[in-house]
Amino acid sequence: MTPDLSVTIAGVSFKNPILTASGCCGYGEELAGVFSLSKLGGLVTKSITREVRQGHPPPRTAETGGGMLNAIGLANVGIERFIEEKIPFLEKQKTNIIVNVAGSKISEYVEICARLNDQPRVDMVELNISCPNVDVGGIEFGTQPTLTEDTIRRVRQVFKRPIIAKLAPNVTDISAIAQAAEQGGADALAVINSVVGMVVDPHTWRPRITNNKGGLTGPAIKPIALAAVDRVYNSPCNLPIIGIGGIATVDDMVEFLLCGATAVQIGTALFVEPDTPVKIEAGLKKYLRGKKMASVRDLVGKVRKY
Amino acid sequence: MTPDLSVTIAGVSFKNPILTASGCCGYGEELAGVFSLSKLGGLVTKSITREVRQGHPPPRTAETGGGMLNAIGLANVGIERFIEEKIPFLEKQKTNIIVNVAGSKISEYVEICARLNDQPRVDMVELNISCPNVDVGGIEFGTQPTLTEDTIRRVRQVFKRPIIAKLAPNVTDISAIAQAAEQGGADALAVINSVVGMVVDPHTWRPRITNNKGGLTGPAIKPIALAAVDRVYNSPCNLPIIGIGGIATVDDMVEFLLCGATAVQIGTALFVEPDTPVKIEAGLKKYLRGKKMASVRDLVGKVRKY
Amino acid sequence: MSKINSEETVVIRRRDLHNDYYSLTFGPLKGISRCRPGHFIHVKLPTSDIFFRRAMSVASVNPESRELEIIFKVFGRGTTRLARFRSGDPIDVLGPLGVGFSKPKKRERVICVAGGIGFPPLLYLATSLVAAGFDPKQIEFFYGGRSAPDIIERQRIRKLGVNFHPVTEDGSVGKKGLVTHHVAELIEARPDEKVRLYACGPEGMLRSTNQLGLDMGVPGELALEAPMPCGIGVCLGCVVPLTKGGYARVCYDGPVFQIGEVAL
Amino acid sequence: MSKINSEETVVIRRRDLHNDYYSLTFGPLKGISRCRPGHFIHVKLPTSDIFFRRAMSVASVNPESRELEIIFKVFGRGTTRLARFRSGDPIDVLGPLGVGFSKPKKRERVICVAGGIGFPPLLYLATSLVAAGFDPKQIEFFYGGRSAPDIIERQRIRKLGVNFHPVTEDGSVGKKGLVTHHVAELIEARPDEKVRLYACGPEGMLRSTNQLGLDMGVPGELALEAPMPCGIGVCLGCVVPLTKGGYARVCYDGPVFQIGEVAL
Ligand SMILES: Cc1cc2nc3c(=O)[nH]c(=O)nc-3n(C[C@H](O)[C@H](O)[C@H](O)COP(=O)(O)OP(=O)(O)OC[C@H]3O[C@@H](n4cnc5c(N)ncnc54)[C@H](O)[C@@H]3O)c2cc1C
Ligand SMILES: Cc1cc2nc3c(=O)[nH]c(=O)nc-3n(C[C@H](O)[C@H](O)[C@H](O)COP(=O)(O)OP(=O)(O)OC[C@H]3O[C@@H](n4cnc5c(N)ncnc54)[C@H](O)[C@@H]3O)c2cc1C
Ligand SMILES: Cc1cc2nc3c(=O)[nH]c(=O)nc-3n(C[C@H](O)[C@H](O)[C@H](O)COP(=O)(O)O)c2cc1C
Ligand SMILES: Cc1cc2nc3c(=O)[nH]c(=O)nc-3n(C[C@H](O)[C@H](O)[C@H](O)COP(=O)(O)O)c2cc1C
Ligand code: FES
Ligand code: FES
Repeated sequence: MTPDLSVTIAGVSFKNPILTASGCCGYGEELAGVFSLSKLGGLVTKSITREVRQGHPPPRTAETGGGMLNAIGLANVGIERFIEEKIPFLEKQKTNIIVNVAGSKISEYVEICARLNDQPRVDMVELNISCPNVDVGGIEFGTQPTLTEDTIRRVRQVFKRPIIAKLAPNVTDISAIAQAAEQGGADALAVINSVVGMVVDPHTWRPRITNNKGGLTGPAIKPIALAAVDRVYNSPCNLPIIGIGGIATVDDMVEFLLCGATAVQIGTALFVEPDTPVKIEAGLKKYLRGKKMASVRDLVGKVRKY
Repeated sequence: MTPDLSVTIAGVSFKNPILTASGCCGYGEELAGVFSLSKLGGLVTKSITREVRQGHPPPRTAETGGGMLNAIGLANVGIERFIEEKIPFLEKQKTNIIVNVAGSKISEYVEICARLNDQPRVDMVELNISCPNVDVGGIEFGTQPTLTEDTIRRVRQVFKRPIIAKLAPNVTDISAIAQAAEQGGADALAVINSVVGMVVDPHTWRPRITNNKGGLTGPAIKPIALAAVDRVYNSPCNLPIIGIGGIATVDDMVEFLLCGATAVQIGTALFVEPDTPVKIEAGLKKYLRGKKMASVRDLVGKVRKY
Repeated sequence: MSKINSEETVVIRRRDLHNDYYSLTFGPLKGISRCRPGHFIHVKLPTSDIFFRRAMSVASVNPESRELEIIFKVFGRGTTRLARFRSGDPIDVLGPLGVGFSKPKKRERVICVAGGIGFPPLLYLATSLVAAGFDPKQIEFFYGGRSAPDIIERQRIRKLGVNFHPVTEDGSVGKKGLVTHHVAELIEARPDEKVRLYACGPEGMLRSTNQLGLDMGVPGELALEAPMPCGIGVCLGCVVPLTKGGYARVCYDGPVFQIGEVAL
Repeated sequence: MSKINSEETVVIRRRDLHNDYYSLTFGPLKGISRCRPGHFIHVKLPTSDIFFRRAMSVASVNPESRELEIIFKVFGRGTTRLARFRSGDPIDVLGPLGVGFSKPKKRERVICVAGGIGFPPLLYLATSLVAAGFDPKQIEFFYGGRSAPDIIERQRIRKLGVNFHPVTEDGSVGKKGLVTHHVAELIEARPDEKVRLYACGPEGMLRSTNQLGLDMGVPGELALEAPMPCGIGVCLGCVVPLTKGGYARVCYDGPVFQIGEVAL
């Protein structure tokens, strides 16, 4: 018997709980040259902003111990060209489409999501709230419960399908942000975005990326992401969780499910093995068969804590 | 010409800026079997608590991608036995002695530091404020500016030599904690302690350590630590910084100095190469000679940001 | 887009080309043997302390045996590990990647400008043009380096029958000076011919070649390098600025760009 | 405390002992060749995706050539990598580590109880006792495993001249059953003799041996295992609970503990 890999998040059904993470799969076109996107539970686009953004000058990435640092600078085509040029391709893919949205003011999130509300094939939006808010002196939306709540509440008014809030790990209490997102009307949480980091070239004395600081991702951050998922899952917040951070194998994925994630997103691993989702899907079936489990859903939250 | 490796932190002079980190060098005896402790700028003891603590049941550690997770549980001999059994050995070592202090109430920090004030060979204390405060519902001292400030202010009253506050990275704004430590009367900062993480065995569904969560350390966290040092160095806080996190080579160390650390501590690297400090000291001399620099102090804060 | 394959194959041959240069041949490959000149592959290094794959231009493909050759110089961590591969070792490669060189027109004189480790894609270009019946005497193969040991595989280039112009800064092999200077001379000496430049090498050389092309009105293509996390166009990490503004991905929009297209 | 050395040396010999068991001999060593039976070394694996060193008991030391042997079974990531070492490869080891076995008294009958991969330190113990003039007939060497292929290096044990007692659960070699059962029988059969137990093996076997020692009033020592981040006593990661309460470090206070000392 083939185990059931399907999951439902905020009423949206996914053929499997394996998604690709924002910024790591473009708008899908390039990855479709590696494997059929129909293999994915869903695809999360690169963050879309109101205007087109060119991003930071290179170098934008650096290798680190067990991971990488990046500061791409939210390079993207902007909402208008996204709708015109990218949606037509995405619409044809047999997978769920989640559009990740970023902004530097609440009004930008609202404006973009209002446009996306008219695109029926956009199954969900994912709000990247790890962005500096220019209205309040560059504080990141996602580090303040009230800013988080306000942002989501305002988007909620214009976007009628489910909203995922993508949380940043660089906070004292991620469960407070999770609860604020729930208060604001989010339907699910993506945990976590990249971790703030820095790398310097000891010979040139230059930071290795032009933005000086960037986001740490990959296997190095997996334990941090897992602890964050566990913390949110055990908080008063009841939203379903999509786990992200350093997932490269089916074993990694299972850890996230056990700690309370309903689905996961694969980011950096795609750079090393672009067909990671396909391998994980096969591995997951094998894992469930080995454990004689009928459904992947039976793994969620089953960690046996000491 | 031999480059000058000496540094001064809060009036205490160090023959070189290479220290061993708390919890990674015991009370010095074992490491003295590997190399002469006189090679070190200083040694930071395992955290000392008021009572003897046995620590958590095993397993206490797990390997992770580019690092490790640990929850030892502050196992230590307690302040009385420390003074009786460990100080006599430490006193004889030709290196600076820094005693790391932990507690679950402010009064415990105060009590321990009062005892240490009578030990003239204890050059400094380092306050491990990454401990849950039982009086205020288990919130970590180091995650709240006011708790941080109060703890240090109270210790300041009884300990007459310099106090280092060791900051945890799991906060929204580490520079706010740094400023609180300065307000409270700290003389220097140690940045950072380990990062909260979790690892689960996907086959047994058990966390890999009995404390469920633990501290992530090693190369994996180096970019996080460096970003924290940079942030504190560029904050209004003017305290000297001791950088910690994933340092294993002289290149790693130089990165921390460039970002504003006056000295560094070596932790996890000691487990893989116990003589890392000796190698780094040799490497540092070579590095400075190669750059024709007279003193290691000329590296501090010299990162050339974009 | 051509389908990208991830293939695990076996190292057939490792040749030490001296001065830290090595050639590695592996196969048999399936889809990846479709690599054309200017395409590159992404090689996985079997040690996770080197996080990313490393991009390597294709230096030759044997279509019968479906073997592919790369040539590299030991430079940092990745290439040090790469040099440790031995015949019989498994090797994991991803490809074909990128946009390759376009074909010259029948009448055009082809000027290859190779510098240092920019040599492999031009070797492949010249080899496959000759194999496809392009007159080797219509190919001028410039190859610049600091000194004699930087000009590798000379016999192999000569055997192609192309006009070979080694150039070294110290004059220890071939002409003395900078390669682009000699390229300019040749173009000036043949004002009536249609020429097309193909260049790959260090940034300075590419910048000169680009300028030379613009100044002399000569069309051509430059194969660029950049650190590449993904190599398949999804991370936006490998960008170069464009003259028209904005950035292009070296891995996906390149690595081959037209002269005048990128802001070097 | 004896000085701990970190030495880079060379693999001399790798022997495949079948059933995933391997022997690796390396040297020449300086200080590390001082390892006594029960000591262990910490081997660095030349790939940073295996973060910690791996602890290996010393299986033999050649004091003239200063070569040291370890024997291991491929189990997980670390030992898989270890099995890839070949003669000529550099290898980085740390030692001598831990507290070794104490010497038996002249008149004592030595009972070695080896189980599975607990065999190497007992091989070294028996070998060095015999070499030091201890009567081999006074050594009873029990070696338990599931089945015949788990009992490796039989000829080598026999050659020592000790009383060799292989025991397998399926009876395919030696006596059938659990090794501790046969140990108890032997002790019962010789009620007037002073005996001393030396055991190393899987947890269940050690627990039985410990119990057996306590029940029969026989002294002895157990060599334990634990995951070891540092191996030198500084991280407190490798602890075992003590019967008197609290914990001891396997790497520094052990790996050899007295029967009755640890709460198994
Ligand atoms: C299209 C293309 C074709 C190439 N063809 C060849 C060829 O045929 N022969 C050849 O010798 N070289 C070729 N290179 C260069 C090659 O990929 C290596 O960058 C170069 O050889 C040095 O690598 P290394 O790993 O030895 O050096 P390293 O020192 O390991 O790497 C150099 C520096 O770049 C950093 N780095 C490496 N990769 C990345 C990345 N993806 N993202 C961020 N930082 C990174 C490292 O961290 C390090 O700081 C090509 C590059 C490209 C882009
Ligand atoms: C004193 C001593 C002597 C030993 N002697 C021998 C011997 O002679 N022959 C022999 O075959 N084996 C010996 N071992 C066991 C050996 O060290 C390995 O643990 C065992 O072989 C399996 O290792 P592996 O790396 O293949 O397995 P892995 O699967 O890589 O490791 C097993 C598991 O333990 C975890 N782990 C490994 N090391 C650590 C650590 N330090 N901290 C936390 N988690 C860790 C891994 O992450 C993994 O989950 C000895 C152990 C000790 C303590
Ligand atoms: C190159 C790169 C670009 C990214 N861009 C975005 C982005 O635009 N929006 C976003 O929300 N997250 C972005 N992320 C974060 C990822 O979606 C993901 O949260 C993070 O990488 C952690 O997962 P991983 O360890 O599997 O990569 C990016 C990550 C990388 C590596
Ligand atoms: C096994 C272990 C035990 C530790 N114990 C303590 C401790 O008792 N007190 C403390 O302040 N920090 C403790 N630390 C944290 C280290 O001092 C250091 O801040 C951290 O490990 C980061 O540095 P590293 O990456 O170089 O190890 C411990 C770290 C490890 C790995
Ligand atoms: S390397 Fe990722 S887009 Fe080019
Ligand atoms: S392994 Fe570190 S104390 Fe034993």
